Amino acid sequence: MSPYLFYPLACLTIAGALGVVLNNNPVRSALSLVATLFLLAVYYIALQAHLVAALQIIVYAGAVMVLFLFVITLLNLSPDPADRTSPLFGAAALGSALLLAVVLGRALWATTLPGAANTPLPEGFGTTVVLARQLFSEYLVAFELTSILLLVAVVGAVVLAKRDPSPADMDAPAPGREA
Amino acid sequence: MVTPNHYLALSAVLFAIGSIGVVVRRNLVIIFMSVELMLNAANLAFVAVAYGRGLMSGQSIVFFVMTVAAAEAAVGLAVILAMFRNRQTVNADDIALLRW
Amino acid sequence: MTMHTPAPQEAALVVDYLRYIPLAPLVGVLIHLILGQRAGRAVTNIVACSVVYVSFMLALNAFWSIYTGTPGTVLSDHVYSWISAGEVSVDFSLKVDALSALMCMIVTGVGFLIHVYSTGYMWHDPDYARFFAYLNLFTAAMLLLVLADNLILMFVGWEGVGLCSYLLIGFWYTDMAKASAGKKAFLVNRIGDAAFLIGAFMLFWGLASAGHPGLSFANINANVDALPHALVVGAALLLFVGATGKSAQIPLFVWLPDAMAGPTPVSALIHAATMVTAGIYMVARLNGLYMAAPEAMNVVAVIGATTALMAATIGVAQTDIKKVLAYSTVSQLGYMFLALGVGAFGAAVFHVMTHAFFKALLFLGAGSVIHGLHEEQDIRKMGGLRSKMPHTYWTFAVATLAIAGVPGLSGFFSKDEILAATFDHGNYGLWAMGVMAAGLTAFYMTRLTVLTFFGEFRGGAQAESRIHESPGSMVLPLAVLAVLAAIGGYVGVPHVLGGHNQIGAFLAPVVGHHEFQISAATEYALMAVSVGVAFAGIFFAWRLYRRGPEGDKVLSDWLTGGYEGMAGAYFLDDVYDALVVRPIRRTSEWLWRVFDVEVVDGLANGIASAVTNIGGVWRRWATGNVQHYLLTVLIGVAALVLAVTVRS
Amino acid sequence: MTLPIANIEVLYPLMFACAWGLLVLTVEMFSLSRRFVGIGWLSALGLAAVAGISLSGQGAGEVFAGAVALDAFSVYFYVLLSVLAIFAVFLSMDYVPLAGIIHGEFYPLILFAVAGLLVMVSATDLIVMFLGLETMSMAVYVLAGIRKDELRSNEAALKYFLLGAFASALLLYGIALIYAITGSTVLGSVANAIASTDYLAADSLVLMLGVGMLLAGFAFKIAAVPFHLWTPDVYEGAPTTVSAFMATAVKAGAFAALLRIVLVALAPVMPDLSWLMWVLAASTMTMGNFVALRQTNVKRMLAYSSIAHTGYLLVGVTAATAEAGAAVLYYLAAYGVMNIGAFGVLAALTRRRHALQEISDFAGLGQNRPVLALVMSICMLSLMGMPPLAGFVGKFYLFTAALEAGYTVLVVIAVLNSVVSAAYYLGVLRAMYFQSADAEEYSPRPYLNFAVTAAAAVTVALGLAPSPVMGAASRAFSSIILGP
Repeated sequence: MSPYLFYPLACLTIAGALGVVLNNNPVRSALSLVATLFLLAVYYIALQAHLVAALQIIVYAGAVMVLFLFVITLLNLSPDPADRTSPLFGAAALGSALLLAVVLGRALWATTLPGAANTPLPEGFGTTVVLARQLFSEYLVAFELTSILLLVAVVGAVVLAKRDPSPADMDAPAPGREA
Repeated sequence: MVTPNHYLALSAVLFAIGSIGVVVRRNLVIIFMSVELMLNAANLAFVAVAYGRGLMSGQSIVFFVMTVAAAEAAVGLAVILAMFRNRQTVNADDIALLRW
Repeated sequence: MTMHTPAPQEAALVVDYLRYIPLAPLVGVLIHLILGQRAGRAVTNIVACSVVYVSFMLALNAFWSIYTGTPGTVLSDHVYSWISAGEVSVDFSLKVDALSALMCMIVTGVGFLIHVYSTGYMWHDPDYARFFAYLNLFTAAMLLLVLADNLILMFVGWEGVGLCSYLLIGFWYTDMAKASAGKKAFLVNRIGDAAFLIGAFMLFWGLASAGHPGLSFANINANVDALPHALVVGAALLLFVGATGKSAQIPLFVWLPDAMAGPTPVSALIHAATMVTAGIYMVARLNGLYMAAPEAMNVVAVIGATTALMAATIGVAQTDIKKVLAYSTVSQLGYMFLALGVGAFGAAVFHVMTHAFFKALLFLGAGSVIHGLHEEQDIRKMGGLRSKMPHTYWTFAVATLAIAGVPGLSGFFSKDEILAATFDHGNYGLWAMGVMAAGLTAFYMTRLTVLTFFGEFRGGAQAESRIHESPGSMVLPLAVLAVLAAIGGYVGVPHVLGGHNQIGAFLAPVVGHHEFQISAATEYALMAVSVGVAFAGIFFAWRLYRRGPEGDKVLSDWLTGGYEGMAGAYFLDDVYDALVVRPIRRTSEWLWRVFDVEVVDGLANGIASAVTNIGGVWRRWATGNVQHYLLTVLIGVAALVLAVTVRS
Repeated sequence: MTLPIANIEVLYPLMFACAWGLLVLTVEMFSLSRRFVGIGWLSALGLAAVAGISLSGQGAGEVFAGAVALDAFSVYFYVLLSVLAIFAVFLSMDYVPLAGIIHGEFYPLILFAVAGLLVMVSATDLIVMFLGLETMSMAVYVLAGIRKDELRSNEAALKYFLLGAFASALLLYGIALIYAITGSTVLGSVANAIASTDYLAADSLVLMLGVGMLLAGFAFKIAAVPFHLWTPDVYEGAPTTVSAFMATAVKAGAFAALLRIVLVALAPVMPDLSWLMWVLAASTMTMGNFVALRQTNVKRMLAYSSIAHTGYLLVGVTAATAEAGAAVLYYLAAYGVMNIGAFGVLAALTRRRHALQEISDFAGLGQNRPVLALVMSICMLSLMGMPPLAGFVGKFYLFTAALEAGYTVLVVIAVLNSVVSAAYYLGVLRAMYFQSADAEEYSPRPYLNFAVTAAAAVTVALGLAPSPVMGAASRAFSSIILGP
């Protein structure tokens, strides 16, 4: 990616991220997040991760964020003026986060990735075929595990989110259960 | 020339912004969105490293992280929903029944 | 200087019945737990006593094997290998040598008598099954402590007796003060236990690095030379701190007087005859270690002498019959540590034995008095019980004379040997402290006896009519103990008096032999001094208190001139008062109020409240606000990251 | 394309656990009873089978595709986690109806949480480990909040979820940084890369930052100071048997994963970080014990006690020798059993819709319910470190190992801490035996009573005969240390 493209995009991404954090209106926050996720997909394309970029848009922007927006509208969340932190608290948070950003950013900026010495990318890097091969060979366990993970999430979400039957619908208290 | 280091540094910045959001916001949904931002920062780092080192595994990892994020979103929003049903609030300050 | 011949090598004889000695009372515990009150009083009593009797017979058997065997015979019973860590293993092994055989006899013998006594004492208590479960559990733990062949197994018993003591002190929990006395006892003991454990760990580690892994007493005593001197001294001192906790020495003695809240048989068994001597037993067990650490030995001697004198002084001013005995116990334990500190291990153990007899007897006698007076413990409200409770009186009197050091009775021989050994060791200052404490002991014990049994009853006519002598199950143990308290000393008659000091010879294979360097004439002189001091104490106390507790007030009356007309008659008393009683009483009050209650207790309470206050402040950290938690995590990560950066 | 199914036996216990979870989930849908006792039995059966399969399958082939290993270490934790989960299930069989939990998904979620834990403890790839952690966490978030109408249960789930998600993000970013430097997430490769490469200063910095964030993520899961604040709130608000599961099985799983990472993947850098572990260990146990002193709610007290025990366990991680590692493994077993007993007694005292958790609620237990009181006493004394119970033997192993590794001051701090801890454990004993209260009527709770009695018996047995478990722990631990 050319620097002339990268820097403006990076600024936009950071702006989007700040939008998530700073917007009072939850819907605007969510939309900022969607924008940030789209921008990330652009980087993925530039980094030769085409399938990941597509998934980013389909899964994140398409599914996860819709879920967020759905919940926001379901709860009818409006801008909350009470959503402000005390200055001291905010300063502590900002200080820690800045420290994190500076330390991490500087270290990552300066690092030389071992093995990254201008070697050309391997054949088929980033293609769906290569990725799929990897998912079904060395990451087979992880891949199968995600199915359990998603199943647990679904079961859990249903358990927590569905409305319970009213006590009257329940069978009579079983013996041994105190009133 | 834009190197993977640029992306890595950007990811660090996004990660930090996400962590600020998690801490300073009161709205549970926004806190949670900030966590998603942090996960995405990690994803960017994985993809950048994969590109920089010519390793495909980074991309596979991102695939899994997305799954985790989706699962977390489902459960997390359900938790928030259950909470909202009982208390009619998503403000973190209102939730301090358990303490000390 | 003292000649100390180290213990010779031991020849082990493998037997497999030793395990049943602690196991028998444990079976009793299980029976009490399972049957509970359902078993009924008679069955519970019989079970409780008979399991201890079984232990006693087994202990007797072991004792006999040692006594008749060649000197240095050791019985050992390896049950199984308990903890193995690396090449080191801590075995569940029991060992009986002369020292543990004697201790075992004391624990089971005196323990059995106290169990029998308790059947009478607890006759009216509804919760007797729980009581006997605790008491049997205590006996089992104490026997394990005594029989253990290594430091860690000993620690099992060590903690076990502490726990039982806690449970029994708080037994009558309706009184909150009593429950908190139990807690105090337990926590103070835990401080000592922490020191014990650190000391044990140091030895464990040191011995392993020196190539002699293992914490068996034989291993520690034999290989102490292979350890760095600093480690030996450090471990000896830490273990001694543990001993001060269990055996109520400065600075951890504060719990024992409070522990008198428990039932009186418990005070007799745990807080006089057995548990509190565990510290002395442990030091004697590790005599090889302590002999190699003269600095630690000096500390032991100084602490012991100081405690003996201080506690005896405090005992003078107490008005609660059990508190007097409690401080007396602290004082006598101080003697034992003094003996240990000057290297007279045998004398210390000898005193453990005689003390077990007469102090158990005193406590049981006090229990009998309290029982007969329906829970009255204030000696100012007693008096004249000589005729009402004759059996109790006679036995109590024997014990008083024994502890006072009247020649011919058991306390005389053991105390005299300690004082002689101290003098022999060259510590004249410590010897002087010991002699002063001996005089004070005679004084406060006579005061106690006189106020309790002589003169007129001061508790009111109604209470007087209800006084009764205790039942046979309580009097019989008193009688047995009285005989022992009277003649128990004859196993240790010193050579100058034509005896053979059989107990010294018996223990010599374990704790080494202690030969006096002082001349026979010096020994006679020392004996004369201590006898003189004892009689002086008895005489003063008798003169002052034969008319009742007003003796306490003589001084103040004299000072305000209220005694004008009687000055002539009381002139002698006045002189005693001004020269002896007044300073002692002053010091006594001061020590008790300022040192015990404020300094030591205050320090303990201060530390405790500081800890809980810090806890209270830190607790506020968990505000309940999830945002605060998240911020903490973020700051934590930032700090972690920063720390990592700075360090690399 | 070839699938790496050559030694699929390695996966059998995992596959069985997942499949059994599905089976229980399906059967539960047709459950007629709202008490779900049959479901509980079915779950316990499956867990027992997991333990059996893993014991029989050991050595079939150690590693599956570099992702999961069935070495002695995994087997040790498979069995330990299964046993702890069986205890939790038995506790729940009476507790679930008592607490008014109407969701039969309770048991399948426990099974899935166990499946996640199994992955965590046996994963040899950081990402697989992360996925296992997340699977487990998802299930536990839901379990914590399964009493939906209870505000406290809601709040517990929410706090655990938010903090957990935050910690997961930290953990993931740490993995990303480690991946950036080593180019792999497979533990062995990470270790080799770290050991073989001659790093530039900046690289080692990134690596250390990654390690730091990874440790922060784990510090959250094991409840180490300052990442511990969620623990008391979540343990208090969650259903008691879920708290029991979290305090024992989840902690054991997190420690297992931490050990694998710290002592396998990061072994070359850990000497530089031992000071950090030292500080974590010391502050965690001191904090936990001091605050526990001020708790009147037994559940919160146990939560702070669990923080304190994290501190003791971290002493072993700090020492990082073979003996210390084995001691940590043993202590996790001992701690798990005695803690499940303590939480179990708490669950046994539940009255419907009434949280029976204050220390004063234990008054008179010694008179009214002597067996429960005895069980609680054994557990409290063991947690306190009273010989000859399991807690003492565990501390003995831990502290002697740390001493041998030269951490004298840390051991002294730890021993002093255990003195302080006696005070609050004693508070419970005091209430049970030295205070009286009227007897209450309780419904029969056979499973609960059985489970807590068994836990107390195991606590005693582990103390009296630690050798079998300790032997297994030593073998387990030595199986993960890379050979020379």
